[in-house]
Amino acid sequence: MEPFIDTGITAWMLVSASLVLLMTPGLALFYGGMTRAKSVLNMMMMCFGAIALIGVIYPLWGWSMSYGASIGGIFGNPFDQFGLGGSFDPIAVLNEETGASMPTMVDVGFQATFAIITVALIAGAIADRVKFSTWMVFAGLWTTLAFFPMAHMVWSGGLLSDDGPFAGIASPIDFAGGTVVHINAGVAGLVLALIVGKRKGFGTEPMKPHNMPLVMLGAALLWFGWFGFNAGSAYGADEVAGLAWVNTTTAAAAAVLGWLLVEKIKYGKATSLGAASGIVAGLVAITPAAGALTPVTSIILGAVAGVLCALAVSLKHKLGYDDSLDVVGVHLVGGLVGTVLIGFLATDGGLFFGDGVNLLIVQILIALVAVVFSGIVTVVIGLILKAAMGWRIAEEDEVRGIDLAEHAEGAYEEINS
Amino acid sequence: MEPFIDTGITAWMLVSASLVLLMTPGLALFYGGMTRAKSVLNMMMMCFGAIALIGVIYPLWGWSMSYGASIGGIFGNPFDQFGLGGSFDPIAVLNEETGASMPTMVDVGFQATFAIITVALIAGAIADRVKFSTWMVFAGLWTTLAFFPMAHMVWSGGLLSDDGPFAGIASPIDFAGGTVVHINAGVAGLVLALIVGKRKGFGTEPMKPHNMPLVMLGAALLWFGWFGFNAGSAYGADEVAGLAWVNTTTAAAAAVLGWLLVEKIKYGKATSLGAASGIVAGLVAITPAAGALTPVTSIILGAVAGVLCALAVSLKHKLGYDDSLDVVGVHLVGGLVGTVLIGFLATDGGLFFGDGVNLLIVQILIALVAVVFSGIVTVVIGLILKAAMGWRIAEEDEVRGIDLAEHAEGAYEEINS
Amino acid sequence: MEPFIDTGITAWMLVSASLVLLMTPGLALFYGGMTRAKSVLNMMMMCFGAIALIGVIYPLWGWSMSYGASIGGIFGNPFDQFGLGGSFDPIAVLNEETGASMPTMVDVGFQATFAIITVALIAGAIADRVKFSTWMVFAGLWTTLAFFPMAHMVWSGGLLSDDGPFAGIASPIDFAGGTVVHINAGVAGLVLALIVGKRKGFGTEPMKPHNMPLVMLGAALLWFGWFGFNAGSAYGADEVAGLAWVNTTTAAAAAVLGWLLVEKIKYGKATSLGAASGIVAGLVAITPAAGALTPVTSIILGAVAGVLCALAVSLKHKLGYDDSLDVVGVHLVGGLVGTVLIGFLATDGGLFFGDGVNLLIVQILIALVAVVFSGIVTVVIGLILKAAMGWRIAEEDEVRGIDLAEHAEGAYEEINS
Amino acid sequence: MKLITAVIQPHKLDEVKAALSAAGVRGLTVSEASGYGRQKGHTEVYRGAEYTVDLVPKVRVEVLVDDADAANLAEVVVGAAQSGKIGDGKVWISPVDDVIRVRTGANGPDAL
Amino acid sequence: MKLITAVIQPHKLDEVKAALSAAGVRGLTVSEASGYGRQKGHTEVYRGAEYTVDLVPKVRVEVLVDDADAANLAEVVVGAAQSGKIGDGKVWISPVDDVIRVRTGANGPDAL
Amino acid sequence: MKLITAVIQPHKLDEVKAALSAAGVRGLTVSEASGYGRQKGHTEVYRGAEYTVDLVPKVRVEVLVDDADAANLAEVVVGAAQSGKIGDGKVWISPVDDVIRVRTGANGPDAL
Ligand SMILES: Nc1ncnc2c1ncn2[C@@H]1O[C@H](COP(=O)(O)OP(=O)(O)O)[C@@H](O)[C@H]1O
Ligand SMILES: Nc1ncnc2c1ncn2[C@@H]1O[C@H](COP(=O)(O)OP(=O)(O)O)[C@@H](O)[C@H]1O
Ligand SMILES: Nc1ncnc2c1ncn2[C@@H]1O[C@H](COP(=O)(O)OP(=O)(O)O)[C@@H](O)[C@H]1O
Repeated sequence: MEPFIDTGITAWMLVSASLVLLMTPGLALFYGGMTRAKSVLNMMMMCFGAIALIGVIYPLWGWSMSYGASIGGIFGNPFDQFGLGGSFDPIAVLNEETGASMPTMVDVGFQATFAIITVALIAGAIADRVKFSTWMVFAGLWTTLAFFPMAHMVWSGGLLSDDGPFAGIASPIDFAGGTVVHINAGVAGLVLALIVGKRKGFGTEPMKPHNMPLVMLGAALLWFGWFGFNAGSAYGADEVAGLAWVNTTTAAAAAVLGWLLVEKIKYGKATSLGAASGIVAGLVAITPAAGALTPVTSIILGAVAGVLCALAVSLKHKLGYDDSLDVVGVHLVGGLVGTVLIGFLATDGGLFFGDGVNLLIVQILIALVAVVFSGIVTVVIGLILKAAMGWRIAEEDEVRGIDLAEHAEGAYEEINS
Repeated sequence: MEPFIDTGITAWMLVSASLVLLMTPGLALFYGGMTRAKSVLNMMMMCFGAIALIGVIYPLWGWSMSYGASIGGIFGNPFDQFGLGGSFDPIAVLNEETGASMPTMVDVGFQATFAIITVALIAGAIADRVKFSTWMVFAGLWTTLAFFPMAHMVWSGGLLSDDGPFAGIASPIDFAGGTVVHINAGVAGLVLALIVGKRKGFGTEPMKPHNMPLVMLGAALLWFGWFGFNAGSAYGADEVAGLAWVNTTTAAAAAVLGWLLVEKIKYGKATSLGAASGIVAGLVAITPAAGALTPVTSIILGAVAGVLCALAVSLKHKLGYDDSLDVVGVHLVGGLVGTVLIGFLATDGGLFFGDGVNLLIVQILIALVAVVFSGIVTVVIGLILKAAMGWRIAEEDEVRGIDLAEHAEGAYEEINS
Repeated sequence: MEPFIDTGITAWMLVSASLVLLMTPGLALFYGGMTRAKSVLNMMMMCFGAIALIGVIYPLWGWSMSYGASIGGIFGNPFDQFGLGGSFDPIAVLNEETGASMPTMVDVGFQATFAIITVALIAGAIADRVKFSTWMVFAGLWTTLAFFPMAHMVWSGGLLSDDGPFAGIASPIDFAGGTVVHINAGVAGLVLALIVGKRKGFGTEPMKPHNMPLVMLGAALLWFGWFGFNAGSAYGADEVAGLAWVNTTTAAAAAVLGWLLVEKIKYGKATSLGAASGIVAGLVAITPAAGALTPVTSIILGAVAGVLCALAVSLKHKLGYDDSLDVVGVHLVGGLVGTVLIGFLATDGGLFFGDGVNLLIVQILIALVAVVFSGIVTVVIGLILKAAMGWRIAEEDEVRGIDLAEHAEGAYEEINS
Repeated sequence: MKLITAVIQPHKLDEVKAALSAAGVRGLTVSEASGYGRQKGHTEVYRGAEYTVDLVPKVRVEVLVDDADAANLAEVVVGAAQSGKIGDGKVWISPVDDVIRVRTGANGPDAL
Repeated sequence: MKLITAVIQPHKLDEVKAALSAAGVRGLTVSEASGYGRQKGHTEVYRGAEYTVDLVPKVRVEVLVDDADAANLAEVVVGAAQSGKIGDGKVWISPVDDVIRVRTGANGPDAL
Repeated sequence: MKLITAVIQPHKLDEVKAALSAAGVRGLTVSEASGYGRQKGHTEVYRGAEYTVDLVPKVRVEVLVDDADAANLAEVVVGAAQSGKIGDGKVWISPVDDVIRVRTGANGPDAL
């Protein structure tokens, strides 16, 4: 049918883009509350810096590298639609049959917000200790070399999409970004934590959150924004969006219960940090699956993710890497759990629904490809920057507080002001 | 006409559900800022715990008990649409004439958020002193036995609806939940405050808010979310939604002025806690009335609610129950004011508009039924839990702070961290 | 065509109104975090007081003075649609060709939120030192005498609109309120700062922000809300809305980079206060231009605004007026930059696009008219109130803290509570 | 003159103030502190690790008094602050050479 | 050696620091406190109840000085902190047996 | 009895606590402070103006000890708090007439 702008869908996508943009400040609060009082502003700046930088990069070459003419199924040609010019098509048809469409510009906004949050997620792994300048350069490079290609591979007919080689086995499912966003960022966080090294005092000082209400508020804004992330990824105001909305909620809710249960059993007390972390773990895990499960199977997926992530966050103490705010334990583990469990739980294709192991195999494969791809790109960028600019601030500045050292500011008023 | 998914309505309902979900974290901030610094996390956990638990319960039996096949007009059969299966109909027709519909799944999400916030509201009455485990069991039982039935009675053709016995006198009006949500929660708060007993120091120590900016932020998020609550309850993106939106704003605004005026006259100063409380009082009062008044009559309703709630919050000191954060003074009184004033102010049926006392009588009747129903159910659950699990933490733990005692956490960084 | 309620547009406008309403609490946090700890509640009360007062005034005479029958192209007749009665037309046709319409009531809500935030913006210029009663009277008078007329002149076929005298040269462009909101409030802030005088200690004590995470959160909520402000001003869920959304984001992002660059060069460090301020500066500047530029020219406009506002905020120290939270440096300068740069950058009519200087001249003219009009009205109101009520609290109260003096409250718990 | 310093449980502050007031003391200074002694701290759980916070919040009260009143007023503080539980705190008396009232510049016992 | 302790109005801190600096003092320690005396506190309104907060925020300044300088520097503090209004605070001088500079371990007057 | 007061770098608190504990000290009181001395403060940037914050955060530790232990324990504190960098802080010893344990009312060395 003739394409027409469906105002209802367009309204929902405008809202979704706004919601996802809000997630990065939400993340800044979530992460910022978890740092020590002397580092909260630096953490917020890593997030806000990502918004600023990627906000400018995205219309220049980000969109084109994600959705422009494909180069080998790996990334889009940055010059194809550079600056949203060139072959940029103003109308995005969403339903060939009915002709329902939205302005492509709305999609540009929506996609930009995903690029922003993904790189910001990584910041949590290297809190309190890295040069702001190195971080900003990293954010630009990593988004260009790791995020845009991954978005292209999964969402724009690239290697990991329905048109890719795995589709012969089964159509891979990544509804809203389990691979592109969470596995991608989680792996990058792990790699950087290793390259950057531990904070002074890691393992001996508790380094506990300085402001838990900020953490809870951040988790709440993340949840709120995630409705745009997941239900917006339906690209419609329809049954799928409604299902993704409900699944997002039930999975997050179940993950909180799962996480708190682990704490109750292991330590005797359910913590608010556990609740906040459980929310994020559940949201991460349901991200790739939000349109493929039922509300009830989403509860199962959420509960499993809550339990596994709650166990995973203590790994860093055992293995000795300083993933400061648990990007690995929550985003990498949660992203893997979600991506793989789809193979069991998908209403359409899941092992538990009698559809065999094909989907499961494909889901494991795309997770692996994402891990390897992100790992290699991040190692290369991370090491080059280590040599070229250096990652760490002076140890003395780390002790005194990175907010003062890197931003010449303190977060809260002191005695004589 | 043939049912079709109206994407505009669906978009608005997806947004409304998201907004109402955000209200409970907003409440956590509003309540949390009002507690003492040593209890803020427990208060937030009571709210986030409600989100987690009801988020899981709702798709299992909550929807079915609210909207499933009626058992005596009192509650829906929990097995009818258990787990959103059974006779669950994926399409919800909103307008029989035009056929405009939305996916029922969107309604499931929207309704779940109402169940969540209602039980969370009760937490404010028993702040700082109850076992987290008892609270969680209470939340599950109360929502099942008090909220779902009330939702069924009012919104699903039950006893208090247009199809109930009172409709012979006049059609009862509860636009968005004055009885189901606010009177219900307000009565439960009063009953629990009595069963649980006073905090140590109540009446002698001021126990004032530890963080007023959190309270203001919470009030703001509540207002923002309330647009989904009220304008979403229009189940359309139309004149009624617009009217409900404007009435919500004018009533809340007028209630702030009313509350501040009382403070100015009684104490000489208008406080920010008064402004925050006035917002909530106005929003509560307009909830049942949002579609039935004009913007100007909404100003009247809001102002009356602001004045009366401002006077009502000092009752607890006179009567001696420790409704810690004024659930009774704001939600019960505000809910009653709104429900009853409809009888005077409704554009269609109000006494002041020359339509006689019938509507007024019916409004008083439904308020009374709600009070009695909620009172009885809460007394029974409250007393059983008192015997079975106990409500109070040790007095020593209450003095030291419930955050440490129940969650092994402190909200803000201390000296040696 | 026959007018019909387009549910998609209506949904987007309901959302936009909600978003813009949230901006004023966002501003309360942004400003509140920047004050000293002893004045945060008063700042929040100036904002929330504006919401309450204008929320009541708007349906009474605000709408009518903005959009009622014109009196000389300067303001609408307040009695024409007083209380949303009289000649109030319930349907607002948005597209004469297709007949797409929305309920006028939705527009009432949307417009009311603009009136609220505009007067609240002024509060930042006179933080920490003015009587709450004088502020409230000012807010009512200024909105009535400066805001409603300006809205009428620009948006309702008045003197500064397409139907005004300048349209002969070129159609003036103010997409979402550069003149009505930002220049208007910025000039008023400057005038009041001069009339009210400096805070005790201005110029010698640093008076730095007491809570930077609040400032960052406030900036984030402002950005989020600004999507409603700008993309909502498209009055449609279409290409223009999408473009305005993307331009809003790229301009704000570029302004942050611009501001941080200035700081890095001038002081060696990029601050979080700079990032937060850059966000607002970019958002202000893109406001009049959001529908008239491309994403790439929006980057240019944002970067210029970021740089110029970063330089402008140090003016107050040089010129010696105490514009406490930089309303002049950000809103007046940002508003002027945005309004004037349109003359260069507008895709349609801009000097750089070969369309001559006509648009540029018109843009400068409307900016000048706005400056003069707002200046005169504010001087008159400000001086009358100085004589009639007085602006300043006692110096002793200012030292002790205005929260205690004017609201009998402290923001944060103290030792003995 | 003497300085009485008391490190007490925070919730006993109001009683101590009232008792001192009743005993004729017209001024005092309060500050926040934390400490440990026989009273153990508590365990917090944080991300897969339990750790011990040994410092418990306390309040410090300081009162400048005449030599003659010192012993008696110290008893008053002890009486008001006592709950009999571990963690009740310490009171100590130390010598002061001189006291000056800032407002007037007067010194010695008159400055109290 | 002596310890000068001053409990002063918070907004006088900058002046006291400047005066001490001018008088040759090269170090001092500051902490937050609150207190009451002749200066009354204030009334707060909270949910239908008015109550009195008697503690007013103050700042405590401590300076270790040579015996010989004590009286003079106490005067310097008093001079800088004085506004002449109630609530200006107290300054007192107490004896110190020994002072050690942590960095070097040096003790006695050299450690100041 | 004596009171040992130490104003030290915040990140040295754990080491000082451990060292005192190892030396047999069973209680102490901690509070927040800030100070300046040879250690300069830092520069902050705020809205088109740079300014200097001279006060650096410190922690104050107070330990009541027997006369005989005072000098030795002061050395223990100095040893644990020393980093050799400017800003390490001061430790001083002052006389105390009497100490009372609030819980029991017992006074003198037994109250420690
Ligand atoms: N030797 C000491 N020096 C300084 N302060 C002490 C000392 N011993 C105890 N305190 C303070 O007294 C408080 C109570 O001490 P604790 O031994 O727990 O109680 P109790 O004396 O009742 O047994 C501690 O938290 C600490 O602040
Ligand atoms: N006897 C005292 N012991 C300790 N501190 C005191 C005493 N009297 C007053 N102070 C401190 O001095 C401050 C000012 O005392 P106040 O009597 O109000 O002022 P003034 O001495 O100017 O009349 C009080 O807030 C308190 O901190
Ligand atoms: N004369 C003094 N009186 C009181 N406290 C002092 C004095 N001199 C220094 N201090 C405290 O000791 C801290 C460290 O002093 P500083 O001179 O910077 O270090 P150092 O003694 O290692 O050179 C200061 O921050 C301050 O708190």
